[in-house]
Amino acid sequence: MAVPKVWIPEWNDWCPGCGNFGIINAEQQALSELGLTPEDVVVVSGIGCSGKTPHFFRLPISGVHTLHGRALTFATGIKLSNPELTVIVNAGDGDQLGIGAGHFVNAGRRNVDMLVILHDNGVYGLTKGQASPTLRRGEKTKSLPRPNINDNVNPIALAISSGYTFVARSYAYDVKHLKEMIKAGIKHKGLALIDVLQPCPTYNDIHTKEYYDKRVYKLETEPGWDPVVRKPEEEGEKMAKAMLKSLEWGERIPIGLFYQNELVPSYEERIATNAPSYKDRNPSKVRFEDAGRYTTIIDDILKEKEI
Amino acid sequence: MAVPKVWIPEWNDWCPGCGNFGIINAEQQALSELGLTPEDVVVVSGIGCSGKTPHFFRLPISGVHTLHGRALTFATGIKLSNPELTVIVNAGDGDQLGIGAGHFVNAGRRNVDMLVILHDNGVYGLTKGQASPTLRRGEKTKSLPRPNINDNVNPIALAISSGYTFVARSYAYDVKHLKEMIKAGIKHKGLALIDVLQPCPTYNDIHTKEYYDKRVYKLETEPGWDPVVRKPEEEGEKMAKAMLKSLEWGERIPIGLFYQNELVPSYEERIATNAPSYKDRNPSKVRFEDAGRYTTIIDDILKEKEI
Amino acid sequence: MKISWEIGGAQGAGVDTSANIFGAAVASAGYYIYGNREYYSNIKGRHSYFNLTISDKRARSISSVVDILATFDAETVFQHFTEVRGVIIYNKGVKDTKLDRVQSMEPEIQERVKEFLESKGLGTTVADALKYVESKGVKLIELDYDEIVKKTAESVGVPMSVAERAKNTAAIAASYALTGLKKDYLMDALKKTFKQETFVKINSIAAEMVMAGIKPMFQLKELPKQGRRIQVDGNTAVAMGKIFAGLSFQSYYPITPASDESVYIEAHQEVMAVDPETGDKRKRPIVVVQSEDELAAINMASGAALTGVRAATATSGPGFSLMAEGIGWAGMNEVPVVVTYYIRGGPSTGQPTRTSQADLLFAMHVGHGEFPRIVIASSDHVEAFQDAVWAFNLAERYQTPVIHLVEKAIANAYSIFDVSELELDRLRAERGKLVETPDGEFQRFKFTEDGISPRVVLGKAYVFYTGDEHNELGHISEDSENRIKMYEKRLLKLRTADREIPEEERIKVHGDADARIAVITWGSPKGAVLDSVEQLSGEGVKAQVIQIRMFNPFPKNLVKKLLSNKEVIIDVEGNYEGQAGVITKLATGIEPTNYILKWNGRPMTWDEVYDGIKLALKGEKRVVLHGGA
Amino acid sequence: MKISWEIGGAQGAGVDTSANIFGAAVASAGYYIYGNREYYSNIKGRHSYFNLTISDKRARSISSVVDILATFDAETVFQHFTEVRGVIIYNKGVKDTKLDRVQSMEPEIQERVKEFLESKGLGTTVADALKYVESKGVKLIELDYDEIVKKTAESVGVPMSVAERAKNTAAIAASYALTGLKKDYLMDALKKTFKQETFVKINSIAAEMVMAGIKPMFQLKELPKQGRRIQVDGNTAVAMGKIFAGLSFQSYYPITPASDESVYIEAHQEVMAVDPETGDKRKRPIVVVQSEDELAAINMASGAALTGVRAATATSGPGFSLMAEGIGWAGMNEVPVVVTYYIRGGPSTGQPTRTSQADLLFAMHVGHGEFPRIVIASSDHVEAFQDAVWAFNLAERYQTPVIHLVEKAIANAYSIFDVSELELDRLRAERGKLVETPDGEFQRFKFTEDGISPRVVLGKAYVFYTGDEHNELGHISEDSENRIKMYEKRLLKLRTADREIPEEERIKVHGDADARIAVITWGSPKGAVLDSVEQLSGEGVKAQVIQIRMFNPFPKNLVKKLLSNKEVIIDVEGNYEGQAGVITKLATGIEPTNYILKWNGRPMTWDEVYDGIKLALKGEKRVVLHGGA
Ligand SMILES: Cc1ncc(C[n+]2csc(CCOP(=O)(O)OP(=O)(O)O)c2C)c(N)n1
Ligand SMILES: Cc1ncc(C[n+]2csc(CCOP(=O)(O)OP(=O)(O)O)c2C)c(N)n1
Ligand code: SF4
Ligand code: SF4
Ligand SMILES: [Mg+2]
Ligand SMILES: [Mg+2]
Repeated sequence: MAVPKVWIPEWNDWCPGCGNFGIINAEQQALSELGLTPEDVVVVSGIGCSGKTPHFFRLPISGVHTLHGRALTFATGIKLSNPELTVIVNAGDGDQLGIGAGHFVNAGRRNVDMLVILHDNGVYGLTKGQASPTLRRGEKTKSLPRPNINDNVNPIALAISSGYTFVARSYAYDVKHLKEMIKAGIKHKGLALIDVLQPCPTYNDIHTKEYYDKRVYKLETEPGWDPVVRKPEEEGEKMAKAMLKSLEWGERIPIGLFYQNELVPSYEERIATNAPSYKDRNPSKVRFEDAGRYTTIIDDILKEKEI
Repeated sequence: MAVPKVWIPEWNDWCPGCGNFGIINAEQQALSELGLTPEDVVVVSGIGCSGKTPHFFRLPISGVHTLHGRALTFATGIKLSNPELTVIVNAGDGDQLGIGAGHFVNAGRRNVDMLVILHDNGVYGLTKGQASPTLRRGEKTKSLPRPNINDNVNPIALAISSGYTFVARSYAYDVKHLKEMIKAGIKHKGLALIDVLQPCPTYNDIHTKEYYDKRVYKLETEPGWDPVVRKPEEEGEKMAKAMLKSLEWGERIPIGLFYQNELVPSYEERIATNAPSYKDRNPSKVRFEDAGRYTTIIDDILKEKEI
Repeated sequence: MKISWEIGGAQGAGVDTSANIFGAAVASAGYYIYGNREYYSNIKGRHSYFNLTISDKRARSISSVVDILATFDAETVFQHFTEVRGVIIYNKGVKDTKLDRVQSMEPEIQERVKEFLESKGLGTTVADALKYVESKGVKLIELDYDEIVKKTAESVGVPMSVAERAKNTAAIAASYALTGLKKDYLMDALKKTFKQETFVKINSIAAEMVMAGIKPMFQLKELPKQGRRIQVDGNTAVAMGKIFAGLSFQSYYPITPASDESVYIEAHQEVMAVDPETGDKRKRPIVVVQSEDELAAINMASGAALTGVRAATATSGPGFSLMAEGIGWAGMNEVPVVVTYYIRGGPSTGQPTRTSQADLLFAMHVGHGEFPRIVIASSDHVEAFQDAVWAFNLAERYQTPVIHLVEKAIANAYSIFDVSELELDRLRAERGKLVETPDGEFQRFKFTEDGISPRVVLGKAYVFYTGDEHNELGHISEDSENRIKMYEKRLLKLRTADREIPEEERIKVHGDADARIAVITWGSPKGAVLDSVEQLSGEGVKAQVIQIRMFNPFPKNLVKKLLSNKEVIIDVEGNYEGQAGVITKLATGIEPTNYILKWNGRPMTWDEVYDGIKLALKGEKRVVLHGGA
Repeated sequence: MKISWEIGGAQGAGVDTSANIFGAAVASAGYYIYGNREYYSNIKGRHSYFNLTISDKRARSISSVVDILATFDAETVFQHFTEVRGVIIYNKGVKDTKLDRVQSMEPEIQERVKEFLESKGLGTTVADALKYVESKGVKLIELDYDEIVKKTAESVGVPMSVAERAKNTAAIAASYALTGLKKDYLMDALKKTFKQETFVKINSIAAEMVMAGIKPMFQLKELPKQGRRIQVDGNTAVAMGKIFAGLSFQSYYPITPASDESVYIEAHQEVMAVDPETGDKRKRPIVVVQSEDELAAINMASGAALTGVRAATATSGPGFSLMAEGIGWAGMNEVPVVVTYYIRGGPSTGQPTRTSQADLLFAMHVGHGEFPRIVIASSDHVEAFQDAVWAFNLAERYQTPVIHLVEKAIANAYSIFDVSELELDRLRAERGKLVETPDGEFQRFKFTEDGISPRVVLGKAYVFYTGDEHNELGHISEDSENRIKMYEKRLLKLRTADREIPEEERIKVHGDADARIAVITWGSPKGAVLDSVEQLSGEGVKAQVIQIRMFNPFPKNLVKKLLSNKEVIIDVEGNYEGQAGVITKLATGIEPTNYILKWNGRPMTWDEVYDGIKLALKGEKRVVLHGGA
């Protein structure tokens, strides 16, 4: 693909100090280090501060800024029609776990080979700081008239119980860790989730940089932590361990890989079982017409209905 | 309330042998045994074979047959506006875990005092037997042209990770067990889920009565099984245990109570914290007008904006 | 020559299979058929029936009057006896069944039948209903279903439960015997359907047994067939059209009466095609995703369309309502995506298995904000196929969502027609301003004279999409001047389409150009309208029929021209508001003078339209049709 | 007497607070104000501004021409300098800032400003822009914000960072000094806003410092105030109306510009009310639920409404699209539920923080199938309050969803008006056919002459609801005759409403009845239209203004009568298609002769409407307005 003559990134209008800067930086570094040619990358996003991510890329990628809660569904359509693309979803916690929770759960059932980055800031940033589904009950961030009366959703446990095959957590201000997680998530075959703790200095005055800096620790430093399923029998036990671990939240907050299972076939592989031609024919590259004439041979199908 | 002069139940048009008969019978017995006056009961349902449940009641209750996937949302509005009502939701697995998964998850965050009965038949009954979200990958029920390519969702694990405070499973053909579970679910303070294994003899030729009869066993018979959270510290561990247990599926399928936690305040209690008048004033019984005149004293509010 | 045949019984008792066997037999003898299927939103036990028109010419509607009624049960007799003018075939065993014992019948209907019978001074058993029709000259054929099953079972040597379905065959065989056609066709049809030897045997024996005792009522002759004929329902016709036109991605969430289309495609997930590069025949895949809901379905399809594949979804009212936001995104991002919208009875869950034309205005306005929504509507199975192809071309050419309306009355009805009618050779792919090899920076939303920008697919250039208002590059822009231009650009495409698409293609005109009467219609009523107008023409009443195929952009000049010299303009459609009439009025300033409307969920029959037109001509402004059980 | 004041700066830099302080000061002096807020869909950094009209009479629109422009930054100068005819207050520190260094400015806008300045032979710094306006007679007031902050900090003895906001106060103080009003009002306003002593001190000192050096440009006198006045924006007006009218349940999902209404209600979750039984004052609760999405929001509200409470939800375009299915269920089940629909720029995400009137037709047709959707639209803050009350009455009386349209231009604008305008004493609750003590079997959907059935709430009788077509008891019915009647019954309610609601209440007519010119409008443009017509009237051009308040059922007879003697009919609205014009044409057969339309996301100013009407009278068929940065 010809590189645009002028590639001027858009002006980034996130608030100064926003955790999103850490995320986009890590994401760009990860892509560069993986040596992915940007034309093969599509960043799909939802609506919210996080939803603007693709517009703010400094690498020349393609971006699809979709609807609130629906990023996963667009991404699925894109990936399945052109499996050669690297598809990354960037979306907020309101986006994915509130309005988009139904897609979040059901995407797990398919295990399409994509990476989902959850911008977990505890608030609805772009609509001025209402509680998001990851804010805990009783917490009162800046814009709330009263402490939050909803319980939070645990993205790690939810992803695991929904069938995600790579489930990790990282932290926006640990760009190096996040970058490595993103690389691992992209390389993972199947649906990967990274729950990124993302301070929102404007509205979330509880889960700040200071708050996380002193709590976050790396799972990899935990002796004996091995979240990778290597045999089918290990699945249940590793899932349960990951879930139990995901309940740890307080003085210590674990980041890193909670669960990975590449034994589960990806959706693309499952399609190919039913339609073997899918293996070597990328739908987006099949030519269904030749100088205007349709190439489909409809005869077999007509024959079934012949009377 | 005056009992209708003529109470003629609708003709029940479920297929002969349908597991739904077991569910409606258990539900009616539970209501009778609890001595609930039917006028206080509202059965809210989704769309599907299961959605017809309220219409087929032989007890005089009220029924709200809502939209596909949305039963929980209507039920929430009803319960919060008139907390004196006993609200029961009957809806299918497609309804609650497919199109309604977002509400299913987010209802857990609120813990409204209601009982949710999941008609878990593995298929989309009323639309002629497509795979529902509880059908496992590789299973090919009668209407499927090919084996199911989606993984299943685990309703028990999903409910627990979403915050349900009473999570149980029962079996449509064990009416007695189911009835007891329903009674316990109604008595539970907070949001209760019963995942009911419901054979669909018409479309699900895998999970039949024969299939379940020989696999189902009762958790209560398991030595040491104690799913009730009695102290806050127990929460994480009991959750994790329940989740691990919920992964058991095969030669043995557990039914019974997986998890219960009444330490979590109900949504009604949380509202009352913010608006203490909610405790003793049922919104549906407050009179906002008196012979046409509004009773609201708007002065304080106007004063805030006075210039 | 037309014969109207009807068969009914409980859902799940084999009505469809029976109708198919009978239809196949008659069709093999060279006849055309149009068949409509009615059923409850229920899996087993409620009343369902099939209504066929058999004709030596292409059939396109059903009739209110039935020549042969084949019944499986008491309910079918009660629901349909008043429609019959020829023969009723019934089971001896139900003669004494009382109306109030038929629990599957809804109380309202029971009540009405009861009143009717009582008003005739009759009791309320099946026998009473039969007595009534007999007095009107209808012939009765009594069969003893149990006896037939028993005898069949004995003669094949199987338990009675295995021979159960011989009942159905008995009803078909009796019907078939009445046609006068030679029995081979029926026997062949039974063979094809039952494949397994024992079953073929059971059913053939039952058929022979019954036919032996029945004298033909009609003298149908075998007709010569030229070329290939197919029998398809609307769901299949659309699916075939999509597959032919290169569909590579279909997402759907199950819903009646749309999902059968997707299930069909699922069963044909690979199709043979010529590879233009090599000239070889190779299989190509079609990705079909059963999504978690309709929000996902439309958005997955849009996502797929961005990669350049032909992508579509199919749904019905409740699902379409959920797609409103997604269709808006596609409009804003100029995505060529096709939504096949099967209209069923609304509002809300409504009557899920019944037909309707009440969603037209909603389809025209779906989604907040202003953007071009192209709306087309098919009126028969041939059009359903062709319009599925057309929809993709329009979507790609104008880079906007296309809504293809197909009613339940087409989806679940079928017709037999010659393959040549599809005009496969005439159908061409139009991909609009698709750029294969973009060069440098790509302005996906470039301002152009016709509002249509060059399009590139994901993976071939760096492109941006956003539901926010955007600049030519696809980045968010709140600038007020860009807003004015970009907004106008999108809507300009509709004007371009209006200029480019010949108005002659957007309507079909039938009948007499000089007539002083015009009939406006669209969708499924067309067949009934044409048949009624043909009948009226024979009686000296001439009318011109204007069938609207595209509602947006509306062919206003041509319709205006056609209507301007008419004295009577009758709008015939399946809704309450006269929605096509509303659109016509708005576009042309000319309002229908009369309306023939129907919203009871049953398709229009040609004879009720015929009666309706006569009433309209007598001055009735608004004729409401009630036909159909 | 009218003064137009504008203030601008980066989002998050205190523009709103500053505008409020200034407004409060001027209002305390007895002036009326109308203020409009513009901002990007962004939290910090993008350009936002407030535009106020100060008047001795009730103000109802803003102007394109600005008397005083107070700027915080370079961007505000670049974005607004061409609008100013009086004074520009600016920061010395930005004089040398070059246009291309203002990164927060969108490239399209930069480009345009650059072209403009270059076309005048100027450079592209702030100083160049100022030079241009100076040449046009505009006065410049230069303030050294940094110096002011420094001095203030020193004099109060705080670090400079604490005194940062003194900049803002400087801009306000300079503006205020120009009005000629006595300084006490400003000082009071500063006190009220900053509460904490140090901050009051900082800001008062900065204000004094700046005011000392500025001579008044206007000679505003203190005006006598009678009765109580309030200042409310549209979100608050609707919230207050709902609370007054007995709202007990509000569900919402955050969305601009709707959520502020719900947040306000959340902050007032208990209100004082008289208990009719005891006569005591007691608090009553309002349940507010922030739901997981808009599907949940509408359905929770419908559920709540079934228990008899007054229930509502509020949303904007994307959320409303998601409510389509739920609104249909409410229509089918005759649920009195209110949806406040804040219209913002569409389609899709569109321009989330900009105004629009493009969703009218969608609101009229939302949801598949035919059912009565009552649609009303407010044109100012007083109506927003009253219509919130009206909406509940209509919903309960006709037992159907009511859609209340309020545009962003009303939601985020505010006005100051006398409390007496609300006519609180006149407002009455109508609960329609609500049965308090039902007796025996209850037919919730009983057929009646007017289509309206007696209604009972859940918990008081055994009642059934279903989205399926149903019989009078609320049980599913597929009977074709019941279908015809029940369907008609629901739509009959719309005809009943049309008969019962005086057409005079469904429109407001302003201006000259004998005029040959009519102006049709609705919603937020009304103020600008009235102001422009008033101006024209002074110039001898008379026009009658027809403001539509209810679109469904449409007051067709009255509108037709009013329009029938007009020669020129100008449709003024904020969309591309002229949607109210479309509805008017359809209902009355009369089509506007001219259109003044705007879809750039900015509210109409009175002077651009004035110019537009003049152009229309000169024969321009379609005037497109461009005003607003
Ligand atoms: C259907 C719909 N409802 C509501 C909105 C309004 N909205 C815009 S952003 C947003 C929330 C953003 O929160 P989150 O997803 O957490 O993203 P963040 O801004 O925190 O990154 C909402 C509710 C919308 N755009 N669409
Ligand atoms: C929005 C919407 N989409 C689709 C449908 C069609 N539909 C009716 S029932 C049903 C599935 C029912 O499956 P499930 O929820 O499992 O209930 P069951 O019939 O198995 O009890 C569907 C998809 C609908 N009514 N509404
Ligand atoms: S509001 Fe919060 S999440 Fe949004 S840009 Fe600002 S800091 Fe980041
Ligand atoms: S289809 Fe299955 S779930 Fe539905 S009624 Fe029949 S047996 Fe029951
Ligand atoms: Mg967030
Ligand atoms: Mg099911």
